[in-house]
Amino acid sequence: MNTLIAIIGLGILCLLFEIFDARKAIIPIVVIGLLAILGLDISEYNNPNTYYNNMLIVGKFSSGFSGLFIILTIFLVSLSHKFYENHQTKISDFIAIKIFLLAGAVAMVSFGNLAMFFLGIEVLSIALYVLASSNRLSIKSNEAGLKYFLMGSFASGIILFGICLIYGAMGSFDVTEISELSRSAELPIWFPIGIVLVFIGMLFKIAAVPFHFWAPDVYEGSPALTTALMSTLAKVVAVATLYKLVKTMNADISPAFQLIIVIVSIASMTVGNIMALRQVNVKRMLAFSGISHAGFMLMTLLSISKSSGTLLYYTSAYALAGIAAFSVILYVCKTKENEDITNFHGLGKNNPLMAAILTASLLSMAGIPVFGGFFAKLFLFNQAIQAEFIALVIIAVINSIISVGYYFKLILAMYTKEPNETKIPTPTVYYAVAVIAIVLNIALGLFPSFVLDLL
Amino acid sequence: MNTNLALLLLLAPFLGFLFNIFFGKKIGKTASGVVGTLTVVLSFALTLCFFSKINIDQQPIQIQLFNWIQISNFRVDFGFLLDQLSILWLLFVTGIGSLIHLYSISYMHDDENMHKFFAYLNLFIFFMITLVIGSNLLVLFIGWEGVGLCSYLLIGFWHKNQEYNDAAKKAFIMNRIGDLGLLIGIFIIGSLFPTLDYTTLKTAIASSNNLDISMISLAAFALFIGACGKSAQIPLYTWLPDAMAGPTPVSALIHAATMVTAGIFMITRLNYVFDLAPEVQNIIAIIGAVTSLVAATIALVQTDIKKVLAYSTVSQLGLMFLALGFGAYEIAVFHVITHAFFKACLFLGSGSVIHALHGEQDMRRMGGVKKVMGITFITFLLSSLAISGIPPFSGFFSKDEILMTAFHNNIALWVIASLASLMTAFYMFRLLYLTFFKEFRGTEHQKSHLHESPALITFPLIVLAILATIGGAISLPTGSWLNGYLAPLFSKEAHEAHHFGTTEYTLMAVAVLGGIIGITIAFVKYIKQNQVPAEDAEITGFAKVLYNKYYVDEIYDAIFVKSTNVLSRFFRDYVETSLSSLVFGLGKVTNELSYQGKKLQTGSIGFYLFVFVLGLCSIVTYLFLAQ
Amino acid sequence: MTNILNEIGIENYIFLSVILFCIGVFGVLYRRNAIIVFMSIEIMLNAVNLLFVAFSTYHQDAQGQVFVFFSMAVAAAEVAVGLAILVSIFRNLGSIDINNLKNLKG
Amino acid sequence: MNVSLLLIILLVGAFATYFAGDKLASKVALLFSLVALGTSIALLNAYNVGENISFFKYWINNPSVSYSFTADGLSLIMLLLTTTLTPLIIYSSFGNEYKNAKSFYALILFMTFAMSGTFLASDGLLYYIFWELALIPIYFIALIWGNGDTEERKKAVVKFFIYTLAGSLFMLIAFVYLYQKAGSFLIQDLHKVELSRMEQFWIFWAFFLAYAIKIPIIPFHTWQAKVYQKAPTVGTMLLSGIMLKMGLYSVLRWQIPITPIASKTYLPILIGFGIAGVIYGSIVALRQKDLKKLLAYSSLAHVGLIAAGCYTLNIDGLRGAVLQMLAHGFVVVGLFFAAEIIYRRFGTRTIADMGGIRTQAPKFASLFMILVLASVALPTTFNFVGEFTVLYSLYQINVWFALLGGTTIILGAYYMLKMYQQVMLGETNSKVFADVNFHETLVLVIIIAVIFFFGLYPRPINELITPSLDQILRTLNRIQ
Amino acid sequence: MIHIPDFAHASTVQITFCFLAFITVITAFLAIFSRNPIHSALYLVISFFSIAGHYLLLNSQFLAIVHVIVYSGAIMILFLFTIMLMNLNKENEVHKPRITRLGAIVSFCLICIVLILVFINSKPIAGEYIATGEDYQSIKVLGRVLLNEYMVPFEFASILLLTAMIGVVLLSKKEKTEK
Repeated sequence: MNTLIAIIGLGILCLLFEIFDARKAIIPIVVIGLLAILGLDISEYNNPNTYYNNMLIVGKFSSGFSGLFIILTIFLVSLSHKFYENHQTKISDFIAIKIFLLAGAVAMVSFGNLAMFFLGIEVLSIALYVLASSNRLSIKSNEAGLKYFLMGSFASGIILFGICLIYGAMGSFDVTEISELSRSAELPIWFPIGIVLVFIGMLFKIAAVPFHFWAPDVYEGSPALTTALMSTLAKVVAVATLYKLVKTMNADISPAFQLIIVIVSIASMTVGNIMALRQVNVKRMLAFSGISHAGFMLMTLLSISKSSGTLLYYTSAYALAGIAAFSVILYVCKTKENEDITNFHGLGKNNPLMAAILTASLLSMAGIPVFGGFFAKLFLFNQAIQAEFIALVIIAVINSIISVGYYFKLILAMYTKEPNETKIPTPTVYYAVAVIAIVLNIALGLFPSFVLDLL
Repeated sequence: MNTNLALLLLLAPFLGFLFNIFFGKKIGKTASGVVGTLTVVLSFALTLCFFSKINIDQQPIQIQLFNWIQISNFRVDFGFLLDQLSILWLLFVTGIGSLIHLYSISYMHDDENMHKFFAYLNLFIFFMITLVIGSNLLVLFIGWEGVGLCSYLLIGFWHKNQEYNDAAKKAFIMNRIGDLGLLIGIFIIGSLFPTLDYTTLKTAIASSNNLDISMISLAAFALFIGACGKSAQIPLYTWLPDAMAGPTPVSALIHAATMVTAGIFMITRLNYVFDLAPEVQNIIAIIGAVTSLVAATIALVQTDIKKVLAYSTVSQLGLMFLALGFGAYEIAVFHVITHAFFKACLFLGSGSVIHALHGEQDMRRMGGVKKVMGITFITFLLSSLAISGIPPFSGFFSKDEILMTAFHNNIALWVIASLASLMTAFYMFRLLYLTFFKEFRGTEHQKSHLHESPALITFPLIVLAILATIGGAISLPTGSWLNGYLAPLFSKEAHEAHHFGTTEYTLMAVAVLGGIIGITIAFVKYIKQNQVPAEDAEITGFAKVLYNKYYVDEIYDAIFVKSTNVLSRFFRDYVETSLSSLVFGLGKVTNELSYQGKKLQTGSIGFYLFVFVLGLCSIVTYLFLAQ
Repeated sequence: MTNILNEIGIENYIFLSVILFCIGVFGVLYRRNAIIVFMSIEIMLNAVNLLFVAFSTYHQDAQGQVFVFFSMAVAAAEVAVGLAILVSIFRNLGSIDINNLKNLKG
Repeated sequence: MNVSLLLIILLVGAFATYFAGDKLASKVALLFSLVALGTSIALLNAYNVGENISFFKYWINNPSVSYSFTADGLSLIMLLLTTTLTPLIIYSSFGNEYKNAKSFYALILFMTFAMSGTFLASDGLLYYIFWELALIPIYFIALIWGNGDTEERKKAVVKFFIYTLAGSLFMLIAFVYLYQKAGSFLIQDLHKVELSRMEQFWIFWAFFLAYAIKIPIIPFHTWQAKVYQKAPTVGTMLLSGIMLKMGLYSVLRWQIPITPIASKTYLPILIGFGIAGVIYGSIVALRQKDLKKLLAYSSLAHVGLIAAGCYTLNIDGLRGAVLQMLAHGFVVVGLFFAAEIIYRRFGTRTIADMGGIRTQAPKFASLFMILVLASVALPTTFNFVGEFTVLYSLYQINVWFALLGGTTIILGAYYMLKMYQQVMLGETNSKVFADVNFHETLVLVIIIAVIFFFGLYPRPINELITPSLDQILRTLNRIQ
Repeated sequence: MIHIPDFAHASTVQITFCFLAFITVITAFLAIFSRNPIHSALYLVISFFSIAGHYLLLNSQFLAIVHVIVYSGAIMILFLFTIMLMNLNKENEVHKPRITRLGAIVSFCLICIVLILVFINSKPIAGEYIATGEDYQSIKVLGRVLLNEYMVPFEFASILLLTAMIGVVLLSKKEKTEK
């Protein structure tokens, strides 16, 4: 609760800075503030509590994920400085929106009432719509914003309909109450339908097949930093929320529902990976890669009672790798019109460190050992096999193999092609964020227990 | 003491090899030749020492060095067994070896790589000694492969000529086919009586009462295949004539006197195994007889002096196998020894002629060298008489015993062997007449340079000719020293000297008569009628088939080499690529899927939402309507 | 005081709401004018709001109606943002036909 | 003193090499590899006097994974192979100039680190991690410093990476499945797991896929020739000399003991695969135009025989396989180095462009000849000891296996001698071929010395590995 | 089961419901089908009014008022302004290609049928609807619930609006060009 309040306070503070014309100080202050909030969040980790008539449930799950979100936001905010160099007048708006987005995210993982859930997801979505179309003069950005907005609102409608049906069945929005009631035998069919509709709406948010079509287009069109945010923070938030929703409201998942999850998971992995193979735009490629990762993350729903640690681990590994990758992409494509793979030619020669970081993050996403991504997949497979979904694991493995194909396409471009142009200087902040993110990722790999046992 | 001596005996040539490899070039040609020769002479001297020892106490000397290969149920040691057989073999290996080394000092003097030649020869002697004195089959195998290697190196000694290299390769590979058989034999023996050691094996066989005869027969057959490879028997004989590409001393040493007899040595060594497998023995006898006849017929029309001798070697080896097949090991050994003498002498003699003619090997370009090369001619004549089985030369005794044994066992084989003997006499004297008699048919240049070879060459010739003449004395029909000497080796009482009756004398007469007939025909044809073999193109009819060695090489080439190559090309061009494209194909298919899939991503919001709705409907339908 | 649903039946509200919702979906799919698409989304949200109120009556519970306020707030916010995006597109393209927005694909 | 020290040395070495800069990199790498060699010898000593050299530390709680390194005779001998070959390989590269040398040598040391880890790890997951880690450096080595057309090289190397990764991921599934059964990744616990026939079969084939691709066993070998051809020689040496052995070692260490029933059931099929590899590899090698590709196929043939030996499941087969692994490791490194020596002078790997070298470089010719002979397993060479033992073990299964496997004796001689003839013999080459220099001679002489020493006296190795192999067989036969 | 209102014996409430429902659905359809955006907007306003009628029917007067104010008063005006701003009050919209329209109709039918079937398949609510008689939808009660229990979401909704506001400003504000 305190975390949420502090985040909102920070957001408003940020807006105030604009008024007092202290733009230069915004980013440092926000980063420091977020670090402080991270500390606050950690302090809440061991004090599970509920606030305001069960509106917010703060516990290990919520503070664990909130911590991850805050860390990701710190990275994203740090990157903002350079990215919005030419939009100095708007920087406070950008930062404030991001912080409110974080607030929405935190609300989503700590909701105790569907109202909080719905408002959280809307804050997140609206912030994203804005950010996606924030490059106002670019037609692509506009298109991305509109596509995301239209489809996102559509999905919101579905979610809302689902919530309504749940309310119709239960007469309450409180998840604990719903969870208790859901154990009683006599339930109107509205409840499962409601759950399914909310589920589908969330599948849209995490971009799972067949609700994934928006992701590549939006990722490609949005400004790169927004893409970074979407593919890391937003995706992670959506998955965590979906997990929490399914976990808190529907203790035992029926076999039919499991089958749906399995099919969606398989479809996401396969479609995501196969489609990524022939992409030229790196952001678009990472969008498809994100779709496939969504499929992987959905696997946690199959052993829902004990996979929260795994999910946190997977999302952390994925998001950190994503941050590292995107900081390199931001660096490389700063002066370019697009993010095509040709821009990466010869990066291994021009800037070996950045190339190495991008390689490492791609390897992590591909699930090569020592990087966090490998352990994430391992734990995931472990639990899926424990829940006796071996076929799913085999398909997941085949998909991992396919994914190597396109991750390596990028690596190959960096190391085997001749550079197109001379070296461009790297802003320190990109270096710093990329290095810290990838170091954290490797640290995750070396000490998996640290995160895994949090939840 | 024995150990050290035996080690010295073994290692002396090896040290010679090392010395010549590392310092041979520096110390000069003659010096390296002398070093090489001396080391072998040293071995010979030590062999004599052991020979005298074993003659006194009759006890085989066993030496264990160290554990070599460990197998689950037995282990193989480096060890030596110096018994009658091995010492006998050592005697003529090192003896003839010394002579040929001596010969080579002069013969190879013009070659820039003479030190290497001696190094290889020394290495050969080393491996041959290893082969002979090894105490078990695996040490024998070291020598067995080692001599094959040296044979390879020496055949391809003039490595700039790819044809010679081909011959060398062919020899090595054909030998290896045999080696595989030998290995299989070793495996069978090793697993049946968990040992490879000769002595242990012998006691194991003797003490065992329920032997798996079929497996033993298989082992014997496999070992025989090995012997076929090394001793150039059908079907693995074709390498030997080609091996004549090497320098002549090599042909004399390796491809006539020593290495090719390794098969006979091995079979004799394991006589107790072969005695248990009579069917295999029959096969050996038949193969031996057929080989001797086939090789003899080919030799009839060859024009290359060394090729004739090579086929003659194959033919003689066939006779030895014939004897082995009848279990007459000591007779085979006897023929090995006499053959070593006269064939080495013949080769060296031919080498002397070739040397005089600056490398000319075609008999059609020779003739009449008798006049200038007296010593060579006489030694050659004596050896030819020996090989033709004319009494009292050594060949008469050994060959006669073989024929006699054959007659007693199988008339048909006797007929074949006799025919082969007759032909032997013919082609040897054809060779003699064409080379030494009549007028010289070579170029003027060659004629002007004709000369008798130097003493270093003629001395070994003389020694060998003497041995070829009197060598029969070691096993006279009336009282055989050799049989007595070798008796401890054989389990059953060695074939007693045949009771000499009318049959025996008749047979002897027939054999001698055959020899004389052969010589006479040759005389009529090449002296009286003064024929000279036709040029290659003019050879027709059956002679052409013979001249082309029954086209065996071509057949082998077509069946094995060509097909392997075709297969290889097929594998390389089709199987490899298709396997590869199978793997790539998976990638291609996925890529194609990706390409097609991209079309789905139309960019149209309507379509995206349409799929969204479809997805929603199907999930809801599945969950709530289909249940 | 009786529950008004006794006369109408909650099912009828559900059906009405579903039909209205589906009309909204249909509108989103059918039209290419972005403004009308927005309106369709509003129809969808209103369908849900209607159902909320019906359920609120069904349960005799105020929470459903409270939720409608939130939903309205969300709708308002969405419309504001959506229209802002739309205006920005209109400035760039001079049209709000969503069929023209196919630059991003493949 | 325990085995983790060695791993630390290698890892530190990799970093030190990177930071030493391009000029010093090769020397620093050599230094560290020699230190590693020294350490492994010291470890061997410690092991022989009965000291406990294993290392154990908990790592991840759930799933339970630990840093567990144990070294028995088998691991130690593989470790020695790795640490002996690495300095040789590094030293052999002294004649070449590599751009960005610091990364190159650092990657070599890192790869050695990963491979050593694979040989030492006794926790399934840890083993898997090292197994995969070894793949990354070789990928970059082959990709960046390789030769030939970039596009083709890329294709080959990526195929190799994806292919091997694909195989090993199935192994990962098997491990995870086993973990569910055993509750631990530790090898001793995995050995105790009672698996049904069906489970064993699945796990067996999952392992097999990983190993068959890595070793490689036909028909999973398609990556091999191209990668060997395209990789820089150092990479080829690492791949063929050590990395292949990872697969074979793993068969012995992991696959067979964990799935005894399946191993026994599939024994003939697997030996058949191995022997098919022998014959197929030999025949394909006959008509190769590229020297490195030819050697690659010869390697395929040899490794097929070793694999067949591993799958005989008798002590001779296992022992022979290990001996042959070591022997092949040395010989193949020597042969590839010989190819590199020719390449340095002629700038070609095409056999047709060679020939007539022997007259110009007698020393090289002799050394190369000895390597060729060792490769065809002439008695007294190390290879013979291994090959004989393996063939004998095959004979114990079936005489036909021995016969067909034995064709390697014939075919091996055929293609190797043919290669030697075409490369070295014939009319003197018009191009100048300088004889081997000191560095090159030293590398080859060391290899040859090892080959002959253990060819004549393999006993120390035998004594070292036999207890471990016996242990493996005991585990294998725990269920009759 | 769906029960068709028996118009012969229908109560006023039922008739009102049917009438309002009819208006709502028809105007919604018209809003979508009419080619002129202004007409659409106006139809939609009618539709919203009829929904407000439903609210009144359900006796939630406050909500009905708020609904009218927010939707008809604010949102639809916003729409109309935008339409005017963009000068879109022309019937110039080209129809989507036939296949798209077909797709739209298919998916409409599909989702309609599926959802309705699902609800039809469900077992009907048995028995009387509860009527506690308590006040649950007066302004007083709503205010209490909103500001006590739902205080946090209420506050959070302000964040939502704030975000939207900043966002809209961000999107429409002209940048001061530096220097």
